[in-house]
Amino acid sequence: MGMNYSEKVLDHFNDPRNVGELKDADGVGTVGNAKCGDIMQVYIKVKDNVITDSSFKAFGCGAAVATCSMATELIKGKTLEEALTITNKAVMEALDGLPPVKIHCSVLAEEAIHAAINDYLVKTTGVGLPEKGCTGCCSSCGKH
Amino acid sequence: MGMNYSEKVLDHFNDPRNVGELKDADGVGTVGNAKCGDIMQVYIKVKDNVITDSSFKAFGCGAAVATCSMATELIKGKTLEEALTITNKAVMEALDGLPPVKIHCSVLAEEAIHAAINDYLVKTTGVGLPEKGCTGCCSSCGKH
Amino acid sequence: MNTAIYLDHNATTYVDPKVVDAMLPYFTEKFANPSSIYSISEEVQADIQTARETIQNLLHAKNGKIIFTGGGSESDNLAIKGYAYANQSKGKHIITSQIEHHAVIHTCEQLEKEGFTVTYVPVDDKGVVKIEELKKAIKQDTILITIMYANNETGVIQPIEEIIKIAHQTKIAVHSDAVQIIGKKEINIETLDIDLLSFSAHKFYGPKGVGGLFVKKGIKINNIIQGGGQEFKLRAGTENTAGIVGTAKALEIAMQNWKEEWDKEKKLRDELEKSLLSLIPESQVNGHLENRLANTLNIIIKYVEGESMLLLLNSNKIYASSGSACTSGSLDPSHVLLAMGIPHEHAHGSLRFSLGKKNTKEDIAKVIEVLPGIINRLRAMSPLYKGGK
Amino acid sequence: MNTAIYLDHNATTYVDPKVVDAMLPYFTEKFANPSSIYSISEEVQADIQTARETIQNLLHAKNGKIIFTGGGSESDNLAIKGYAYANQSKGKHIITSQIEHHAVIHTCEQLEKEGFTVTYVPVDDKGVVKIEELKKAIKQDTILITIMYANNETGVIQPIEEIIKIAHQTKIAVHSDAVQIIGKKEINIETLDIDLLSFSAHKFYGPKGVGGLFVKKGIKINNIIQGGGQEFKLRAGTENTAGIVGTAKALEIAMQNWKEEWDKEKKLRDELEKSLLSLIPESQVNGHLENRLANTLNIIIKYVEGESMLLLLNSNKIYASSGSACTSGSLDPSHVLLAMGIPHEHAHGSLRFSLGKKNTKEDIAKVIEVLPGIINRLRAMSPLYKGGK
Ligand SMILES: Cc1ncc(COP(=O)(O)O)c(C=O)c1O
Ligand SMILES: Cc1ncc(COP(=O)(O)O)c(C=O)c1O
Repeated sequence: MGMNYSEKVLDHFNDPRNVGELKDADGVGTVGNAKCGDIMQVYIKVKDNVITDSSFKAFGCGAAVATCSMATELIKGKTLEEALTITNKAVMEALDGLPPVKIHCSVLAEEAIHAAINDYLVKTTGVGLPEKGCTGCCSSCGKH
Repeated sequence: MGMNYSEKVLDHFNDPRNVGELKDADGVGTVGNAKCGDIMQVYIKVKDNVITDSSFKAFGCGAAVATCSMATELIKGKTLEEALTITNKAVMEALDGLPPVKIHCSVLAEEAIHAAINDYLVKTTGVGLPEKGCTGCCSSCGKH
Repeated sequence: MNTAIYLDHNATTYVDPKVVDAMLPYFTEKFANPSSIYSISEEVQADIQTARETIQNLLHAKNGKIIFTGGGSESDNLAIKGYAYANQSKGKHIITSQIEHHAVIHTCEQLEKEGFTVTYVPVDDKGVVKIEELKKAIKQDTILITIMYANNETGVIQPIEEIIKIAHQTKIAVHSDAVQIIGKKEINIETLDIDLLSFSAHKFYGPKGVGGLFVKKGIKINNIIQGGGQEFKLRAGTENTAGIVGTAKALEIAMQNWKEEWDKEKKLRDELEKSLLSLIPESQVNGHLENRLANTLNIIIKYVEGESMLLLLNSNKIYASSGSACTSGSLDPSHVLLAMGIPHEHAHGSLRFSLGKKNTKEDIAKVIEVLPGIINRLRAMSPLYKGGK
Repeated sequence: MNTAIYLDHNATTYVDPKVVDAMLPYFTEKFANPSSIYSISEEVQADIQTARETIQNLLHAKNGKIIFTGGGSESDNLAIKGYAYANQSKGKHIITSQIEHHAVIHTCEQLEKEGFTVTYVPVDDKGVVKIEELKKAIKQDTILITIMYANNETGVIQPIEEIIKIAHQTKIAVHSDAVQIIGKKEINIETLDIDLLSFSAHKFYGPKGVGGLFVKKGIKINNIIQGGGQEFKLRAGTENTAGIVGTAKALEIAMQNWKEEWDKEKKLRDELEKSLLSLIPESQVNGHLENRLANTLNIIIKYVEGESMLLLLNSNKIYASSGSACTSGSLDPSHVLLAMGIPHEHAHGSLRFSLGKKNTKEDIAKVIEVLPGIINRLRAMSPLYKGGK
């Protein structure tokens, strides 16, 4: 039902995991913009280099919500290094796929994880992740 | 049934009056050509300036047959002068009208009457009707 | 459909069972090709003619002819390209608006590629075409103004009478995409004196894939589909007899009591509007509140995104839309709302409810019951929403 | 229809009742706009997709896509103009034949007005496109060859395989108007390697007003109706869901036992042909006797005119045609017969019988019983006929 989403996507949209702010988050990453119609905000708590908790807020379509839900699930319990290896493909696969027009959402979710980890690293070590630059995937933002 | 013909047209097509050659005709007129898809041949017998009998042959559509049938009916018993005043409109009216694409058939029928009378006059007096020239109505003959 | 609540009649309607009944004979018994010359063809041809006349009577359109087409989009294409091609010797400038359906906008863009120039007149914040801008856009070589009658997303009715008066002062022809208003309201084409007008059967309980174009006497258009001589040589192809007869029947039914239907739907729509506005903070109606189709409510709900709302409404078996049906699969917010000056982030949060004949008070009550909870839930997870704190 | 005998299936067919049944749900229950995003739309969208795949399977057309259109004429227009516009940078010359349907010929003429050049290849006296002439017509800037698969008037099947081989040697694309053969014979699009192929549902017991165009992968065409993004952006407009589903169902039924049907109709047609030729002096069959649709008999009966014959057949409730349906209302004899070198006066006297599923031996016997008398009667009044004397 709706946009040819998989059962998994609909499940994570209808019953999203890890919704809301983490009050005392160690890192917060926000990507996307309202103009595009997608904003994702990922919160992480980190202890001994391990992501002990994660949550998100999202303004966006069903896929945006579902990818955030899945992404935060995937990184929980992972080390920062492990979390950084989680690609948009991994998020998509975990959701049994996404419709072609919605693939950018999984890219945004990956970027949101990176942004949150970057935020944590900057705060704790003063040094962030190497710049990746815009991947230009969000064809709708009008900038690319 | 068929080409939006009136009842009258269909009657004269299905049961044409005066079909065939008149063996000892005093005048015969042939108009149209096979290329156009319409040939009409009108026969008349004349006595004391009056058309005592008339018949026709026709190669053509339903309207061609019906207009010939009606035209020969209309001229029977008429003087030559009266017959010459019978226009294509008179034939059409007598048939309760013709579809627009078939109006040329009534023109041909009028011409066939004239041609038959002309033939009679040439044969008997050596002088025919004044030349009318082609009316150019037969848009399908390819000449106009 | 059981308890399903369909509130997307501007996208399409079901076919009225009486219309289906009217169509059925043309599939199996009266199936003959109307162009053939035997009796059974003539019957069908006569029935097409009757359908044409029925529509002309209902639309008061005896000052021209109705061409049947393969739908509203084709009608728009035929009107605009057909007029442009046939009249390009007079000029190559066309005026339209920024809020037209894609069938008009993309057709105009196509003509631009072919050397025509097009002015896309803006609208005000109520979604009404700015008449002063339209006047200013008129040039020496303007040949056609094409402005929709009622907008599909907001329902806003455009000042077509005025536009026609202005256009005719300088002999410019006027086309209107009336797809959303025909069948909902009585239109008098002859009084309007409009030159070209498109409609589509599936917007008024007729079949999909069949539409019509009114062409005023004396207005010359080229055909855009060449072939046989059907439809006054303006639309080649064996006639969709069932569809044509169905279109006439549907319009007949629609016009029988359009006023009562209009009033009924207006009452329901107003109730929905009032309740949602009062129950959902930071929500607003898009478009002119008065000059609007009675069945249409376009509402912006800030800080939430349209698709999410639709999905959660869908879970409640409530079917509505966000933006137009054609673009709701894409990421771009509605060009209509953007043209009205609504910011992108708010345009993403628009919902369109469009009511129809079967909708009841209970349907509306259900939406009123369900939607605020959906909004609360989505706002709670929205990074844009600070109100909840 | 009682005792009526319909022998004009090349003009159109009745819709198979099973096809009507397949269509019915899409009017009233499954009515949603396939472009919307709620559940009931997705079902319809999936059904359209299934219809598309069914047709691809039946036509062995997995090497490309099927675009649904508003009929065979539109498919022809979309194929030819769409390809011409999208590929004009490569060249502006098109090759077609003199015996194409008007949907192809008039489209080519339209392109000529727009600066394309078109060669109309002649046919031999059997109605077969002259391959040598076609080869000679190929120029440096030829981009498209469009030749019909089977002629609607004579039934003659054209050497499409050979034409495709020739065309592809120099990278010229091939379109075929296959409106008359699809549904009558199994076609393998993939083996053929054809680039574009048109069909129309109402020629194989499907509904009128819906057709299809096969477009091979990698072949670029422009749309000719702009608007929403339906049909891979190649045909704007809300989909005619009932019509699309009906088309797939009709083709499915047609392909189930096309061979038996072909053989059955061939037997009846051959019986009709043999008897008429022997009973009516100075009559002849038009077109290739072997490479011909099994259901079609085009016969010239000298010294009489087509419409007269049709009217008298009509009085006997026998429905046939003379020339194509589209032109039988006009005075011009068939361009197809003229292209075959048949003189005007004989071309005027052609009759086409095209058989269908319900025709019986008794139908044929009736025609054989009735037609000679009709001919005698008409010849008796024909000034061209001297044989009777
Ligand atoms: C060979 C051929 N091409 C094209 C067409 C046009 O199809 P339609 O009438 O569905 O537009 C027809 C029949 O009318 C035909 O016989
Ligand atoms: C205003 C407007 N114009 C044109 C169309 C196109 O009509 P159709 O889908 O019948 O092609 C629609 C609806 O889709 C519409 O709402």
